[in-house]
Amino acid sequence: MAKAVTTRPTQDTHLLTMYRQLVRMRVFEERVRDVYFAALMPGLAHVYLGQEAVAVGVTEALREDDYVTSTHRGHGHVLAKGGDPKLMMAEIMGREAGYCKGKGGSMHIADLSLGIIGANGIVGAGIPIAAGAGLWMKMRGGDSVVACFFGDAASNQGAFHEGINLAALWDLPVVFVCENNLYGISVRQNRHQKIVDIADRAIGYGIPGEVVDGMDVSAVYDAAKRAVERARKGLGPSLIECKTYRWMGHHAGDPARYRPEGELDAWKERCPVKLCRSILISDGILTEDEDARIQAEVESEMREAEEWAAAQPFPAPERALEDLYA
Amino acid sequence: MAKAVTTRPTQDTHLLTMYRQLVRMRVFEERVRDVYFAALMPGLAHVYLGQEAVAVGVTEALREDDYVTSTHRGHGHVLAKGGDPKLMMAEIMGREAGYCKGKGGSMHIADLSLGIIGANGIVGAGIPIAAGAGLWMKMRGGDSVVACFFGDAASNQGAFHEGINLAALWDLPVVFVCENNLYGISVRQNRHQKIVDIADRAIGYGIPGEVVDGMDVSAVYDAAKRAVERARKGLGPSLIECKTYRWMGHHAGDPARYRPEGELDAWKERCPVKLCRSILISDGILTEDEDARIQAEVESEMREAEEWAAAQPFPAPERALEDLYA
Amino acid sequence: MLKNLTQAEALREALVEEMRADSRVFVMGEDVGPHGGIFTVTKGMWEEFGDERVRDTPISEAGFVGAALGAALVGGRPIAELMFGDFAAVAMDQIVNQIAKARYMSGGKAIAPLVLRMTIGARGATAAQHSQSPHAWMVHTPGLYVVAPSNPADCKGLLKTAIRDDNPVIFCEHKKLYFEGGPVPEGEHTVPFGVADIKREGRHVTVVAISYMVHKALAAAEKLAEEGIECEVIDPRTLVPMDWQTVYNSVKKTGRAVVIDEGHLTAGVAGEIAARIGKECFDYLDAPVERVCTTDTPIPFSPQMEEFVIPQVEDAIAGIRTVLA
Amino acid sequence: MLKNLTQAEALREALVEEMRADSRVFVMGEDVGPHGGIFTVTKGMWEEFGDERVRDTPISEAGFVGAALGAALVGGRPIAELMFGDFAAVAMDQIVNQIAKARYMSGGKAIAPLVLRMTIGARGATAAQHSQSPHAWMVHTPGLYVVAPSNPADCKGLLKTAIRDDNPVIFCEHKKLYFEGGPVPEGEHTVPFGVADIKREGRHVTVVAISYMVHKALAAAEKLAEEGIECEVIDPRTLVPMDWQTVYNSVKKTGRAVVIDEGHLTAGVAGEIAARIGKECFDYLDAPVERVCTTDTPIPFSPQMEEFVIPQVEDAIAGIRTVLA
Ligand SMILES: Cc1ncc(C[n+]2csc(CCOP(=O)(O)OP(=O)(O)O)c2C)c(N)n1
Ligand SMILES: Cc1ncc(C[n+]2csc(CCOP(=O)(O)OP(=O)(O)O)c2C)c(N)n1
Ligand SMILES: [Mg+2]
Ligand SMILES: [Mg+2]
Repeated sequence: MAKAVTTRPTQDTHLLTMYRQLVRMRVFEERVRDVYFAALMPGLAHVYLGQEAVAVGVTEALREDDYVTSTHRGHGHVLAKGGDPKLMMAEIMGREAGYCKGKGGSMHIADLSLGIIGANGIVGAGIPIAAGAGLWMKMRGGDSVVACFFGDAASNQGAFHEGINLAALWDLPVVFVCENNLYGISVRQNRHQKIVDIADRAIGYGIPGEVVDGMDVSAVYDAAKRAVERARKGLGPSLIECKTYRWMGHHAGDPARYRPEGELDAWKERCPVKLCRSILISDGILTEDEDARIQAEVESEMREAEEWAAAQPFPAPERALEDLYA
Repeated sequence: MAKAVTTRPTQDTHLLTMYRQLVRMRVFEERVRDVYFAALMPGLAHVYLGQEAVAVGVTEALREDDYVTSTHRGHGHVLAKGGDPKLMMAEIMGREAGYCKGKGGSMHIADLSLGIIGANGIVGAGIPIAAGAGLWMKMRGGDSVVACFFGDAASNQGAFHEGINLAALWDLPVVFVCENNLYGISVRQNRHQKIVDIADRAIGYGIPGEVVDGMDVSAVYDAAKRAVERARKGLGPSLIECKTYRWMGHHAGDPARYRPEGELDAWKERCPVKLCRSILISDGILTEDEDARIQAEVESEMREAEEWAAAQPFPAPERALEDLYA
Repeated sequence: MLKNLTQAEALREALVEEMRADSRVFVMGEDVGPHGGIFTVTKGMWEEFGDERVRDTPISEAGFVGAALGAALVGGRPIAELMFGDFAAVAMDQIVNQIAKARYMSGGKAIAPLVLRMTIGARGATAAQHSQSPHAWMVHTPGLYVVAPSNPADCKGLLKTAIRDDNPVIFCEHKKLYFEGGPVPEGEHTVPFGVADIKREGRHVTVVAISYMVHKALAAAEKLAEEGIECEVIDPRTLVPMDWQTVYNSVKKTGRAVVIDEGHLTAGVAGEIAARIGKECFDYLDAPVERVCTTDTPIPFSPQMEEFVIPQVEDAIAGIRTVLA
Repeated sequence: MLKNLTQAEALREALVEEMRADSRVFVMGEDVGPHGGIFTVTKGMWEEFGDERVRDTPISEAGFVGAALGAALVGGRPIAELMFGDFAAVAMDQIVNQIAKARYMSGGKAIAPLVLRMTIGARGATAAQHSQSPHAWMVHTPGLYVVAPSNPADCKGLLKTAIRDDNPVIFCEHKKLYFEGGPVPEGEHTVPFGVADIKREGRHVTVVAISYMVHKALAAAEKLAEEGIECEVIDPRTLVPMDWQTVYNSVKKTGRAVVIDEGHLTAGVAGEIAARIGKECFDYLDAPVERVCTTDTPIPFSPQMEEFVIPQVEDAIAGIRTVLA
């Protein structure tokens, strides 16, 4: 399990900004979970609950003109990079007004205008894509970077190896972020690889690798910031492994009986939202009242998003024939 | 370039055995090269000249009931594992009497009865196959091991990553042997990966990795022996990187203009056959006369093989329709 | 003795019986172990056979499919599972360049007795990367057998045949059928490759349907029977080898043919069937062969669109009416 | 102005002209840099454009094909080269699950303007893993354009169109044609997608031939012309989009059709063409559509066997005679 050390934020207001994002992600995903159980969405919901500090901390180190690639568990990344919860929820509910006009769904949200290259249903496949986006960032000039999210189990895909090797070889501005939540569906990390720290794989590509407490948004932010700066300077990619955990099963409908008793509770002790809140409060940056206000604002933002989405029409079936070729 | 240290053999007669194998490989491949230039073979000849110490040293550490997987540059591995030069040459020449009845050719020689799982035309593809063979060795019991050969450039394939991860995770009896000859076709190692020692990649799988002088057959043998013993004991795989070089271009017809001047000559200074011979002679194990006899015997063995092969008929065209399904 | 089993149970029965009978047989794949597979096919098997023979793999499709080949080449009889057939693309080199060719390239000396189970079909709005039916890629690759059963009994019987066969077999299981029941013979029950099953006899039109589409065809036939239209519904069961004779005989009798397949229309298996019927039954055909296939678009997420692109009973009926017009 | 160029030179001309005109265009692949590509297509380009835009890649097909997609999604216009089309299998997930679907899954918001050049065909006894013509896999995958030219002028014109197109294009280059010459327009010369070329007019039989097979068809036509048999040889040039109308019009005129393709027979592109002709020209066909394709076996090494499995001029002639019988 990740170390219990919690680092201090670089800036107090910064932490507050990140806290709000954590809360937004938490509330959004709780809604998605509820929407799933209420059978108001088609397909599966790979919710991000528990891992919020990773998406928030990394994205906080990015600029608007930076990019992210995401995964099947992508809502957090999309939200963090500026995704509109209305359009996200509409997509997740399969509506015409959604990000992908209902063609993509939960696993395929993309918005290039926000730098969201796309979620991906194929484990690991986003990694070479991120390298390629980084390649173009480098070739076109400027100093944009790409953050590439993927899971612990994805690190066993050939795509991981090839994508990182390319980025390393060509000094591409990519930050590879492994969200090690200990499981690929039911398979615990010790049953899918012999190593403990995926960051060690960085050695095989000649790039820096770092393990960070993925429940501590400031720690994630600090590591991401270093890696992003390195990338911006043209010094090449880094691999950051965030030790984290998912509150739910692989998707909302998975009871996750494969996890040892107590494991979830132990990790919940270190809930990234709670951790962040307690620092803010103990440091006097946030009062209980202000916190309540943030919660209320976020709740209403997300409720509105859901209500708006639920009121949108489904696409006409024959729209399925559109959008294939440009 | 590899270090110039030359270790001593564990046993003198052993070294003599290996020397004979080195010479056989050298002579066989010179013949293949000549056969290619004489247009007596179809297709391309990825000759093994210069790398002989790797196949010989590794295979010497194997038993008859062990297995090897090979590559497009596979003649050395096949010969070392007991391949019959007649049947090899016949296959290379596309004859009915060849190992694969003329269906496989130079890149696809296999003989399961000798433990030769097969050469492979897809770079890296043999690595998961070797892991799988190792898996079955482990599951069926006994203590056979699998040696898996591949090149420096193959180490950038996803198959490398996935195959070694499986073998590491499951403690499979596989010895991964990377023949780092510095090039994948025209692309020098520093242009295909950021690292210098491919053995470093072992860290990412939690297995031992070792760099060895691939021109020194005893060094290769010693490293292979350690790895093979480890595998036999059920302790899992190892990665051995042999620093070596190929005398010719990617195939016999490639003039290899992409290599810096002098590089080939420098490596030829450390010719594995010459190196081995000079030790044997300076240690008094081999006399010049005995050496001449070995040379003559091998020359005639390989000349016979070629003559025999050249006298074999080509397969009837319609035999192409056979051997697809069992 | 027949008993009622779902497709998942029938497959499990075949796996368990073959694993009990032959210690060389083992299964490997993602979450097939304690978890029992996301479609429950291997449920309970880990408890009986243990970690080694019911083997969870990392997410490394090319790796473990290649490993299955390696094990098969040296004496094992592995059964690898691809959770979604879409992931066949990730392991494609091992499937088409290695597994399919291992025997041929060796001049017939190697055998690769392995089964690659993969799910096909759209179910439950899993969108473009989890809904495909890519069996045509495999059918287009010489050296593979390709099986696509439509009911639990055939699942059991064909899987047993596949496991015992010395050739590599791609075993396509439709996701919508896993929890559908049907009568299955207990104990020894094998179905030979290359023998189609006439699921319904009829004299007006031949309907060749693959996998789950057999059910659409039968529903369409039922409906049309009310109007006196008699459809002969043929389930090839194995796509390689294909029982062409049964198809031709039927078309020679009916003079009309419709092919229903969940693969995309263009350059798929339905095209092959239509082309061969067009050639072999040329003098018998009273109408062009009609194909009812998934549109040439990826599978969209939203359910109404998904339904639109995948052949439905009404599409089958429309296709049949077209050839009868 | 026409000049005589080989296919390799014509392709290079297209690449160079487009790279000069658009700084977003770049090429990447194995040994494309200083080495100039093993079929010489990019020879001299590294000297002009440098390391960045003529980029040697590691042997990581899935990696660099995926990287091409990533670059395309954010504004680049990459051209990736697969040294052998057989290696498409190694990169298959990126091709079929990512590249082909990126636009559709995003609801039309993303574009993936990239070209994936790959060699097809058997040449020089390179055996089962270096001789395949796997274009059918791509044609069966909605979202890709698939191009298969047969002469240097079309190579240049189609490659320019491909580079400028906002869709992903699979560009199939036949290995046997790289060093064959032909007249090529200098400077600006584009060939539109979806427009077949009637390479030879005739009224007795329509021969649809793909890529190198166009030459076999023309040789057969030449031969048969001596007997007064007039073949109409159609080169579709692009398989997706396919110019069906030109094919149908021809078959409606001749009443007979042969399809020649170096892909394997079963479930390939020839089957699609035969099936569509069978449907759309049903009332016009005087004989079943005949297919002349590579046998359903891997490509064997030994040259006589290789020749046996691949369609030759005599096979084309035999096929044409069959439909005329
Ligand atoms: C290539 C591929 N293989 C398998 C799957 C099925 N699958 C979806 S998510 C998942 C687990 C991924 O684990 P990890 O990468 O650790 O991410 P996490 O789900 O834990 O966020 C699996 C096996 C897939 N979508 N793609
Ligand atoms: C998947 C794949 N990509 C590319 C090739 C073409 N190719 C054949 S050998 C080779 C170079 C391999 O280099 P390395 O692995 O270092 O082995 P070496 O040739 O040096 O022995 C290449 C690119 C191939 N056969 N397979
Ligand atoms: Mg995980
Ligand atoms: Mg090399």
